Amino acid sequence: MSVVGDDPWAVLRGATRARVALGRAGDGLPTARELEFRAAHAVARDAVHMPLEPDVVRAALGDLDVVEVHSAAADRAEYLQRPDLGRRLAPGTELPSVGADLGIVIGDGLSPRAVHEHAAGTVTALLERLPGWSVAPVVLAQQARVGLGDEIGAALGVRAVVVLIGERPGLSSADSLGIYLTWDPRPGRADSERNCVSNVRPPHGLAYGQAADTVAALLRAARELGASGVALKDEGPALTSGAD
Amino acid sequence: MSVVGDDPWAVLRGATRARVALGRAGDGLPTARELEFRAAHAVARDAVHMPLEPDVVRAALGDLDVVEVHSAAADRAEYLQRPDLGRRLAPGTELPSVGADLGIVIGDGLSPRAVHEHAAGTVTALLERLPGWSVAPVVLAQQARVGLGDEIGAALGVRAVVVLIGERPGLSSADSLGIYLTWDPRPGRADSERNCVSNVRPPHGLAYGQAADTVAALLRAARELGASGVALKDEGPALTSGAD
Amino acid sequence: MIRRTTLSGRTFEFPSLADLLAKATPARSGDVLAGCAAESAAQRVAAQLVLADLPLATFLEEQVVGYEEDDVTRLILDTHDAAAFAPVASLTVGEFRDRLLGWAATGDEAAISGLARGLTPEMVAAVSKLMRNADLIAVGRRTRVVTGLRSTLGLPGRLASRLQPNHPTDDPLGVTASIVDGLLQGSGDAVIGINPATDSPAQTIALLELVDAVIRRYDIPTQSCVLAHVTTTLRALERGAPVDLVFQSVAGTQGANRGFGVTLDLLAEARAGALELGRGTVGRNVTYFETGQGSALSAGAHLGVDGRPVDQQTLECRAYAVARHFEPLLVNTVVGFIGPEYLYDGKQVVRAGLEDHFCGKLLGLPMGVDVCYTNHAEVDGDDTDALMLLLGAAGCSFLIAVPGSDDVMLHYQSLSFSDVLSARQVLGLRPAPEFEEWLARMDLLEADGRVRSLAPDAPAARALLAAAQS
Amino acid sequence: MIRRTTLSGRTFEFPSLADLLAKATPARSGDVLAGCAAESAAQRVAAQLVLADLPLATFLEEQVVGYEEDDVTRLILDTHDAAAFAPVASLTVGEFRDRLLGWAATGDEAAISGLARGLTPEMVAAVSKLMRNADLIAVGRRTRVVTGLRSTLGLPGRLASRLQPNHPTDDPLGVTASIVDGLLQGSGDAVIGINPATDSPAQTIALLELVDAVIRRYDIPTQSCVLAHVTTTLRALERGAPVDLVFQSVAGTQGANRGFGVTLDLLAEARAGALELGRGTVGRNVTYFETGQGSALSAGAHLGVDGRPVDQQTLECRAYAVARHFEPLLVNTVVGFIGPEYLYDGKQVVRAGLEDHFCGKLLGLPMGVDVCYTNHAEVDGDDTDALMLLLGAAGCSFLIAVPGSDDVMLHYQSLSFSDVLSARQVLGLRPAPEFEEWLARMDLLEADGRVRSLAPDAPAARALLAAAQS
Ligand code: B12
Ligand code: B12
Repeated sequence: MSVVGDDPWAVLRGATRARVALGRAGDGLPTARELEFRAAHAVARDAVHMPLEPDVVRAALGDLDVVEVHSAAADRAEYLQRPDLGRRLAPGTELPSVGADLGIVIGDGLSPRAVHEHAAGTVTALLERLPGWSVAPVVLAQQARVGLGDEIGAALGVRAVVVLIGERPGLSSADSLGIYLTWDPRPGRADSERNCVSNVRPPHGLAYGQAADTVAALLRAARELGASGVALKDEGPALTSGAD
Repeated sequence: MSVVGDDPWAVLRGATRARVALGRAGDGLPTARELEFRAAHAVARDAVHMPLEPDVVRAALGDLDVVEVHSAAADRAEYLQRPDLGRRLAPGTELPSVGADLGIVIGDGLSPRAVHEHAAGTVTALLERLPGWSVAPVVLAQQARVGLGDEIGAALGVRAVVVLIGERPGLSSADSLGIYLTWDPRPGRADSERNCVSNVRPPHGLAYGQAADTVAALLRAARELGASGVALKDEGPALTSGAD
Repeated sequence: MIRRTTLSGRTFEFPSLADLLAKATPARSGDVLAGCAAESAAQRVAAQLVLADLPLATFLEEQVVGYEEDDVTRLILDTHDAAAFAPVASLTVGEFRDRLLGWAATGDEAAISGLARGLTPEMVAAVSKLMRNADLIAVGRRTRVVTGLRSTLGLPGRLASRLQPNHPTDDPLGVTASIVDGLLQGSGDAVIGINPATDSPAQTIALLELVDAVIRRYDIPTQSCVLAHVTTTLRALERGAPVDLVFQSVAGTQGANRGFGVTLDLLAEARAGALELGRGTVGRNVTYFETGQGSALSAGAHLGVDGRPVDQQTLECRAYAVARHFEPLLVNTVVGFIGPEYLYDGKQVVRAGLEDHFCGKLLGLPMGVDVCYTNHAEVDGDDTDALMLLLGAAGCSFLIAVPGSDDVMLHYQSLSFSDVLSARQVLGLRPAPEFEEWLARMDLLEADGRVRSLAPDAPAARALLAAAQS
Repeated sequence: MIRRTTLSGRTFEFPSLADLLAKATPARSGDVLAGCAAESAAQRVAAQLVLADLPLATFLEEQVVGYEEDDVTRLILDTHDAAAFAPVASLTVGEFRDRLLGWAATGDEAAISGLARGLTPEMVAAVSKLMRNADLIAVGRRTRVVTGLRSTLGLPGRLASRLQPNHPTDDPLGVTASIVDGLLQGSGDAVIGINPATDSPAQTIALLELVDAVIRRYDIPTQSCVLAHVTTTLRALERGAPVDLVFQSVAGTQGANRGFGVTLDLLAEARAGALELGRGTVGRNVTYFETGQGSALSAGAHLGVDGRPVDQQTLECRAYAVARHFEPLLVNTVVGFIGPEYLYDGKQVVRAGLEDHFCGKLLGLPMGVDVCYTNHAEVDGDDTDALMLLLGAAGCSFLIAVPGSDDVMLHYQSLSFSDVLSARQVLGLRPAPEFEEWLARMDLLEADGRVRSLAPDAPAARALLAAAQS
């Protein structure tokens, strides 16, 4: 339900952050809208290249144990060209084999900003919802791809791994966090053997609590099933109640 | 006058090295012709990057005095991006001030191959046609643009400079030599103050003798006029007698 | 079998068919990543020369991905139609290119379009590698593939669009606002297709019902789709949801499809479920597939015979064989979607978009393109403008469009609704016929057929805006 | 005057109008070389934002290249037509873009085309910098400039071509062979234009007579040109040669034109000479100019007010002001001609080609393009295919074509004769009307209007081949 103001287009604009009701110049975008778009593109491109600041994340995580690792991709340029390297740990990386129920990996992915802003809040909300689960030290990974969680999970000896990773930055959404969970993680897992909760990015995307609810429910169901992936569904209700 | 064989298209093919009478596949080029074109493109691109071999040129020049210089462009990549550097001598270059009538510069330009194949022959033919002209040592210049002749000519103290330079390589003409002559050379000369004789490349382009005839005539006329450039015209007859 | 040739004095050898195809492919970052790209321009041309002389029939005898170990290969060979192949059975790949260009020039659409079931993906990939962009366009526009459900797609002189109203939390109001914005700009004739942010069946059903309600309320001759995983759509079907189209991302090897969590059986099952609902009016095509170069490599499932890497464009064509088996209403490549590791810059994206369109159509698919790029690639709006217009000239079936080019959920840039208007205007193209009539009925068209630029209080705008208010 | 704006927290300043224009330009190697390119994407957008808010009239008051020291600036300002400018006089650059797009969408060609004499090159350059490729195309195709001498150029739905039969020694038989090859493929309606290998007046006259004889022998409704330096053409005129068109390369500053050895007076004198011959049948446009981004910088004559570098695209537009003063039949940019130091790769060449076409046309020029590249640039046939088709869609007046794309004298690749056929076919375009009739008369057209692919012993082929035999 929304209120119509002076400008009826405001109905559309108020309902979504998508670029609706831009108007038209002939069959093109009006100059002002076109230039806003270009400005956003410049900013989003920068977001890809902004480095992860581990201290920002550590500070936000409070007194949780944190281990820092690096993927086999040496720098941003290599990371972007060699996704395979982003899925492997740097040679010689050592991780403690702790054998917990759950491992948590925070990876920069394509948007370190998402990690700076949303990783700690999401982890905190998730841990609150998993009483009784033993949890390995949080692994903070640089130049990481989703698949890196498999090697980390196997090294930690955990039954499940949850990877929180910066999704590629969009034009109006440069800070979006994705969560990927994999039961029995080990190198070679296919993406069809994971589940995903995406677009964690309050206030415009998913709230930490909502995301943590879904991930916790999926983890419990995965423990039942002994697997994650396409066979495992988020059987919660639709996210919002609907407008009609 | 040409003889018609079995294939009447041969009339066209025999008359020029241009890619005439290729046939058509629909409105496009037949596959065989299209791939010949791509193969030639690959070869022409290599010709740009082939380095000048000074010894090849020296050997062909026999016992003419040769001085080697380098432009201010350090390597091929810089040369291609910075034509301004190709028009200046590398800092610290020293040249003898000999004060002759004529300076001759051989520069790699965009096709070292043209220089390897045609520079010496052209120089020899030119010198034969200039009895009585005093000539400075030949300057062999790497990573050179046409304008480099101005600084060299001024340093040598010559009344005119002739630059022989590799023209950009074409698809079927990767070895074409251009000749640029400038009366009273000094930095800052405009291209309108030079004359040009191009496409020296026997057997398909100009022969050394033809080119040398024109350059020698232009040099003599420039001496009369006290200038080169647009005011100076090659008033020789048309190159070939014509077919009709 | 080793094949070789000599080019300006150098000998080039190609140890396998897969290697020959890979080396003959225009430059592409994904093939460099896979380690199969040509090492020099000369090697690339040499491979093209060898490929040009290869009989088309070779691809029926020699495989790039093994028959025994890959169900996509089995599908390709087991469903090959020798009668459809007959007109070109004796040609080499190079002669095939010439023949296609000849038919294109004389406008012989029947000759070209009739080949589809006789061609294998590898044949089509091979001939595309010999073609320049203009060739891909000239032949593409003379290849006719018409499909329908509640609108008819692929007719000459038409360019449809998918209205993609994504929202980061699948908020119904937010999604509806984007749908209204798109409809007001004449978008949605191919499909109103939402990528759901979550994987929950309940969410998928809620979205299906939302779009269905909009379509029924305004009586729009189009179809809806929620692009959830096919297993989620199956659950929605079980629960009686209004499913027009079964969607799935597919790839060109069994392994890559496994990575996507799909099998051919699963796709057949879902299609049967949708067909049963009988929701079509003008046709019975009830599937929708997305593909895109690089997905097999991304899943580590890009190796063929003897463990040799297969180039991403050939694998992409194999994905089309999967799609065509299920008689789709829509197929589109998402051409710059993943990132620079597969298609580095605008040049590669433009080339790949034109290849995909040509190859898909020649194989008989109703081919659309998501002309798009991510913010980590070297691509911008000038490149997508170029690809959009070239695809329009190539007779592309539909393009994807999102509000203001900015997908706020998938985080990438696609075309905007107005871009599609601009393509239609510049190239003289029109929307799908049923949808065009609807636009006229809704008073959304000018006398000259252009989509009106409406004031918000125009009756037509008010009518549609009501959907976002209720 | 310093202009500034703030973008995501950073302030950007632009000390001069020239700097603002340069920073607002899409990326280009030549501007990097000149030291005036934007240093970041953010700075570029900031400049575009400032530029969008600048009143168009600013360009009448504030100069990029000084009035006192530059005769091109004087020409621009002294011939500015205030009445033609009136419809847009109150707009900012951004509003001007919107207005143009609006007119383009409604097909109001008169509104757009009527502005030409009221616009200065800097205004046009400025608005082009705010436009995406699709905008340049949408407006370009609605800008009408019709010219004529013995054929009519620039009519809607037409695409002409210059037949460029160059030969490394100007050999008459070689040149004739290329002319015949081009005519047999429907090329030459814009002009049969030879770049002479030598600068000798005798040679120029010989070539003029050669083409004149071919044109008369077959009664071809087209014109010839030998693209010698204008001083050489003047000598040919003096000696009574059959000069249809006076050619000259021109650039955007007095200094660059001096580098080319030309002045405005010289051009006026040559034009008067050609006009006097009265060789036209359908029109009286007797000049032909070539331009291309980078030529001023190459001549070291790219500096404007206070010695600040001016970007190459703005300078290119100023060259159009020179050209239009002489009421040309033909103007073309030679867009990838010089090399990578000015336009680095396919992306830059495509963008520059579309800009040049749009800007030239908006300024009232009969704009064609030499879609081309050199072997030291990062460009290939896929890029030129794209630019060719985009220009066709943009309503380009003519394209340049050489046998098999390979100019054996200028050493670069342009389009081939068959490329132009392919563009016409894909976009439904036709040759100049008088020339089309001639093609029909010569039995060179199929029933559907396509140019026939002839066997050498077809009567039409035999007739034309005779020219290369005699
Ligand atoms: C890129 C992408 C893809 C690419 C992945 C290939 C690649 N190399 O990146 C392609 C096009 C192949 C793809 C396919 C699919 N995707 Co996807 N994808 C994305 C996207 C746009 C960005 C992901 C990202 O930035 N990752 C971060 C980087 C740093 O990680 P990465 O290691 O480089 O990339 C890995 C992940 O992206 C992962 N991945 C991608 N998609 C999916 C989907 C699922 C369910 C899983 C478990 C993993 C996964 O695969 C990549 C390679 O390992 C997201 C949207 C978003 N906002 O995040 C959707 C998204 C993750 N995908 C989604 C879906 C539904 C799919 C499909 C299942 C669609 C379908 N019906 O078939 C398929 C199959 C996925 C699979 N099982 O492999 C949904 C997930 C919804 C959910 N909550 O489950 C998302 C959120 C988009 C959406 N809402 O529709 N996808
Ligand atoms: C590139 C080129 C140009 C470019 C030069 C800018 C640049 N940065 O390169 C542009 C497009 C501006 C140009 C313009 C003209 N050119 Co020019 N150009 C060429 C071309 C295709 C290649 C030259 C080359 O490879 N040089 C080698 C490199 C290594 O040298 P560079 O230092 O990088 O480049 C310099 C020279 O190319 C020189 N230059 C270029 N053209 C001309 C013409 C003359 C007469 C002179 C003296 C110098 C000159 O200018 C460049 C910068 O200093 C040649 C064709 C060929 N086969 O060579 C024709 C060619 C040299 N040009 C020719 C002509 C006629 C002209 C024009 C006079 C045309 C006209 N009617 O206006 C103009 C004006 C020239 C001038 N006075 O400045 C003729 C010369 C005929 C002759 N024997 O005199 C040639 C042979 C082509 C032809 N047959 O038509 N040209």
